Amino acid sequence: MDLFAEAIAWIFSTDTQSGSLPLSEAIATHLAFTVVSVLIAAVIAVPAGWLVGHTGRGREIAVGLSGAARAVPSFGLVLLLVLVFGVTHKVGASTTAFVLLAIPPILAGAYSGVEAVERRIVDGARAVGMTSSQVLGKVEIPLGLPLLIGGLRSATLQVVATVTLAGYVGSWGLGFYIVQGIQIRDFAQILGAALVIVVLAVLLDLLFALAERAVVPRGVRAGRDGR
Amino acid sequence: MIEFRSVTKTYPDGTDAVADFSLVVPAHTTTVLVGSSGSGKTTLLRMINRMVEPTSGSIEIDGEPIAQRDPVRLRRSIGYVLQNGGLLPHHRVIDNVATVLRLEGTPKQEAREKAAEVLDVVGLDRSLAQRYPSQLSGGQQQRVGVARALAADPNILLMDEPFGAVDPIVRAELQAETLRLQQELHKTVVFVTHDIDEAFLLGDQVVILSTGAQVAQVGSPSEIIENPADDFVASFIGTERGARALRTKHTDHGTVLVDGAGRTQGRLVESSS
Amino acid sequence: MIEFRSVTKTYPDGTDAVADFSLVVPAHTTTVLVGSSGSGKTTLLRMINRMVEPTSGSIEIDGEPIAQRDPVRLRRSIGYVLQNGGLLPHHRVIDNVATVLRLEGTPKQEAREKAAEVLDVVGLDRSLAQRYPSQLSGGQQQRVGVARALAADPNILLMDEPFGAVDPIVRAELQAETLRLQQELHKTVVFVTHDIDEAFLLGDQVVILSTGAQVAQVGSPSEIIENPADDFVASFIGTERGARALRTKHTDHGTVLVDGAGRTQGRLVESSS
Amino acid sequence: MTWVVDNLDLIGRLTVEHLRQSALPILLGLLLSIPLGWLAFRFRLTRGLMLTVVGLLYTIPSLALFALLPPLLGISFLSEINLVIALTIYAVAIMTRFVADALASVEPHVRQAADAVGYGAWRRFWQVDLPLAGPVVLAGLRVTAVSTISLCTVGILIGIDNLGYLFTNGYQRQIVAEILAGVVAVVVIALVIDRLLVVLGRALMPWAGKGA
Amino acid sequence: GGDSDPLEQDTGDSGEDTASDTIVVGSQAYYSNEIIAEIYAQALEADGFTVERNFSIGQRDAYMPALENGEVQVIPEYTGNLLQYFDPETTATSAEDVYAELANAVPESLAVLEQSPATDQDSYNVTADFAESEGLTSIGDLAGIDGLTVGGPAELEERPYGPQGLADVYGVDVAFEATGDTTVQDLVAGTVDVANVFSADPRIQTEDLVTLEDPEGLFLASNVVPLVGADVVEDVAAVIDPVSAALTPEGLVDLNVQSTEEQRSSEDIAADWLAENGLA
Ligand SMILES: Nc1ncnc2c1ncn2[C@@H]1O[C@H](COP(=O)(O)OP(=O)(O)OP(=O)(O)O)[C@@H](O)[C@H]1O
Ligand SMILES: Nc1ncnc2c1ncn2[C@@H]1O[C@H](COP(=O)(O)OP(=O)(O)OP(=O)(O)O)[C@@H](O)[C@H]1O
Ligand SMILES: [Mg+2]
Ligand SMILES: [Mg+2]
Repeated sequence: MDLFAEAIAWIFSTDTQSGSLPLSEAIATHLAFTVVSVLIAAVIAVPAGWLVGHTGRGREIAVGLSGAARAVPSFGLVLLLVLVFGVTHKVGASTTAFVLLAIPPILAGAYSGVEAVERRIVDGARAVGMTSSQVLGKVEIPLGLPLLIGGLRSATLQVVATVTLAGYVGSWGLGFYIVQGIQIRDFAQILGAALVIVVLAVLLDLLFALAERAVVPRGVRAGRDGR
Repeated sequence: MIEFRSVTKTYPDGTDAVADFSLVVPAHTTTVLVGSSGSGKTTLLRMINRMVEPTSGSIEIDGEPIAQRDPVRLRRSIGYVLQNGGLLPHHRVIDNVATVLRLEGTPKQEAREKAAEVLDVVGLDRSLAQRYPSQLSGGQQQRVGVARALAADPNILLMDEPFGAVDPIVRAELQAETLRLQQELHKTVVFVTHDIDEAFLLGDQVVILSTGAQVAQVGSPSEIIENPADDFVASFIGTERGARALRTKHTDHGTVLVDGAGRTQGRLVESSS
Repeated sequence: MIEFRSVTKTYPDGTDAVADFSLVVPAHTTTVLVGSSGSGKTTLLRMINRMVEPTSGSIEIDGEPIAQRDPVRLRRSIGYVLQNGGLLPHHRVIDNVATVLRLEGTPKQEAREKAAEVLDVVGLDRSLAQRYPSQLSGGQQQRVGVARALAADPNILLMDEPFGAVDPIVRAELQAETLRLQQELHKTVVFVTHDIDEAFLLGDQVVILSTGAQVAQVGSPSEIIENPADDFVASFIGTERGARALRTKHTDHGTVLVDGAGRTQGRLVESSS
Repeated sequence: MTWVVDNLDLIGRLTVEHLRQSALPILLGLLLSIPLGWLAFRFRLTRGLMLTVVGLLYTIPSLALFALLPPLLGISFLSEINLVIALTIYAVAIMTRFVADALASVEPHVRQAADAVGYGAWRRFWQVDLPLAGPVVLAGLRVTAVSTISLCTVGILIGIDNLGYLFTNGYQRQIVAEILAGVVAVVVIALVIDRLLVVLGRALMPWAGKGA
Repeated sequence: GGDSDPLEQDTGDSGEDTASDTIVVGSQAYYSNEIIAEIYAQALEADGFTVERNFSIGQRDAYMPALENGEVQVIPEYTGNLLQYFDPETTATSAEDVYAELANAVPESLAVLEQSPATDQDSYNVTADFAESEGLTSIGDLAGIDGLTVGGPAELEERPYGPQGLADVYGVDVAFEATGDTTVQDLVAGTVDVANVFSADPRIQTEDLVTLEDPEGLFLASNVVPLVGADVVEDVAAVIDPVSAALTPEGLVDLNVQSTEEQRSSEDIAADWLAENGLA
């Protein structure tokens, strides 16, 4: 428990606020990596997932790719991409790796959200004369939102923990303190930085939990509460 | 009038759901398709609004082949009531009913007013208009389904086992309601069920189907009961057994009708000879 | 003989499912509990094998209160057929049927031999024994459910809407099979349904329930049809309307019976006065 | 590619190490998550608690966890036990949720049927609930296996040799082929193990159709 | 292990119940160090020892506890950095002084063998262009240049010769940027102006870098030196001392070139080197 006290002390010490990477800047860069990666991944994966869910086509490919992507070690990918992109593009390389990490859960959230809409509801919508895009836009997307947000949520949580690895290639994110801490055996610093990351993750999780509730369509929730 | 001409449907997986089916559905009457599970009833129904495309053959509405019509516009012009309602869970009752009107471009306010009137027609209290479907009972949901189908005042109404999921008492109520509505509205109704009693109750014309949508018999309920075409029909409607082959029996409370096993099946209310 | 004595059941959420229910279920006969959805039929049935514990009152089997018996052993001594079969999907048909025997400690081989015999009794081909439940049709699954309930040769058989999920033709088959079995085996059967026709077909004693498991009428089918206790029963069994209030009509093909709307409902096969 | 050809024995040796290091956490994760998952499934109170803790565990960055275990547990920094414990923690974090969901996925009417024919509680859990939860547990085990194998590479940063060695070593020596070989090897063994689990699942659960 | 007998700790055998001729050779997580460790290992094997390799352990702070408790028995080290680890306040700078002080500074359970002529010490480097345009030859010349960034591994920030040392010893103010293992590339790409590079890094030549002179002795001389458990000195000295003697500064750079440029494995490099030097 001493270590915890030291870690808390580390978080609030003035040295931590100055130094080559002040804590506030580390938090900011850590969050920036997370948010940007998840956003880019969402721009790619959400429309693709909706399309897969709506048409049912390419599902095998999407599932297969997601499975393979999950197996890719992010640590190796970051290093590989830094070498391939060149050292002047470390940020780009790391971001790319995190985007790849974030795509599978978002893709899965998007297509499973659409797929999870009951067939008879989609059928009803088609039967009353909605066009294919109206079915997607007015029925499948709104009813699939909770699962999509769930996908974004797990993507974000994975990325926020994994951005730590960016600290191995440069001075940014809270991972820098951990990498440095490991080399100089400063466990208080390692634990302190880890705690900050956990707090960030919990806050983001909370945000998504609220969002997930907010996007459950009213009628659907009314039914759930009624039970 | 709807006419099926030698319609065949083979699903991509090779299932022959409908084989060479021909039928004339007269306008302004109720035609009931009845048959056991998998006999192709739903497939036939969905071919009328092009939710399913026939493999061969053609379907005409008032002499015009529907293959030439835009499927989306065709569907908006035909009312369709699904088993379990198939309502949009995230739209309020009033907006569910107004769906087709809105799709057709009717302004929101006007569509809602129209929808509210239709709620009256199907006997739903307007106070339910602001609820979501999940806040209604099964029977109420079915009525909303009917209201939605009627809202744009289509000539044709397709109903696919609309009362299959509700309990018997509500079901009887909805059946009575359907009869009343049809007396008022005179739509061309195609109704699918696997309950022969429901078929005889609601149908002006009853079509008994066996596997592959083979027509076993077509006729009015009386024609079919009085003269079943073959053993299949006879056994399907049950004339040979149980509740449809009755003898009279006199009791203190009047004459009752009993089946072969001596079990009472009904009362003889009056002899018209 | 099973006896309910002032049994009440209030679920933890406050639902009064059963209020002060008393009934004697005679041995070696079939008693059918019939009522609409939510009337408490399943609750009554499950209290017999202690799947549900009464809030007050007591249930006795052959004069012995079941509250004193070990629930697990009690259940093994009572056959229970569930809607949808309730088979264990990860056990083969033969092992599903052998379940209770195995639980009772019968050696595997012996239990399987016994189970195979029971498959014969319910009319299932032994070639199906090695399949998993998901590889059977709905009707076959129901038979397996019945076979499982019969395997340990219990005196009491509880059946909860066992044929609710199968289509009407298979249903008729299963009903006939059930009648045949009962003639052979003479179990004490408690059968739950919401289909009044099924109740009249299978029941020696029929119990019509309204909400809260209030007994509206108890009696043999003939007694109930001939003399409905009140309007609720009359409307429930339909004597006042449709298929149960019939007139005769003479046609070329013999005398038929028609309802109030003039629709033919059956044929008069012979007049016994 | 010549690098790969020249170093096949190194890659082979590291692959074996890698598999050895991941196997134990995957197995331990499965075993530990069954009681924990059951607790999460069974009681509302433990459910909230369990899922929160498990969720929190998962947010701890792997690098930090690897580095913090030695001082917290008093184990030598070089010991492989660190890696095994850390990976087990993540495996439990993933699996517990799956086991809880898996138990919840067992249809209530089957459960009730088992009660009705006279299964006792203990017996029902082992002979009905758990086997029927199998397909979902397997799905979780697959996710766990793949992510454990992938995460294992970070162990190199605390001095534990496995395929992750190719990442740091290749990075220092600027050999793209070396890192790529490491990434590909990890993906390949993860996918192979994944397939093996599927095959194993089919053999153990012949009743679960392809759709299930 | 629950065994806490301090005497047994001292014998260095507590980690594993190994036969006396099994030696655990460790290395830093640095390819060059790993090659030297591999050379030690193969030389020991040639002499009949059973060798267990525990390579790429990480930085000094990571493996020192393992050496002290006997889990690792031999590791290639660098005199200057090692001395600074044990005695951060040291003022020794020359190779001889450093080695002499080091012998006293190591804990009792450890010992250093003979140091090698090969050196691999931290140094500050700039690009040739930058050196020319700013007229740089020595670290002190950096003083007064605004907005300098020094790049190096994350831990450089906390080292005595890091940004703080630069300011204290030479009055050079720099910002710090952690460049991990890509410090040279970052220097060449211009992300940083000054790079902390090991003097035996072949890229100093290949990338045309200028190593800034260190007249004030910010960096200690750092020769390759085997750090071994005190209990195995007798056993291994006879094998490793000739290796240390044969390893020259140019030879070390050459080994590194073989690893990075020719992409050869450390086993092959070590085997060839031992053969060439007639040591195996
Ligand atoms: N989309 C489809 N793809 C393949 N086969 C189908 C499809 N839809 C229906 N079928 C098959 O076509 C046959 C007829 O199906 P249909 O749904 O029309 O029967 P139904 O009479 O409506 O049955 P039910 O009473 O069960 O609703 C069945 O064998 C069914 O399995
Ligand atoms: N576990 C439970 N907790 C709370 N209420 C329950 C529970 N089980 C049943 N009920 C309620 O008790 C009442 C009687 O239920 P029961 O299942 O016995 O009816 P039923 O006659 O079998 O209906 P159905 O025909 O729909 O099966 C209903 O209002 C039902 O909602
Ligand atoms: Mg159908
Ligand atoms: Mg029930």
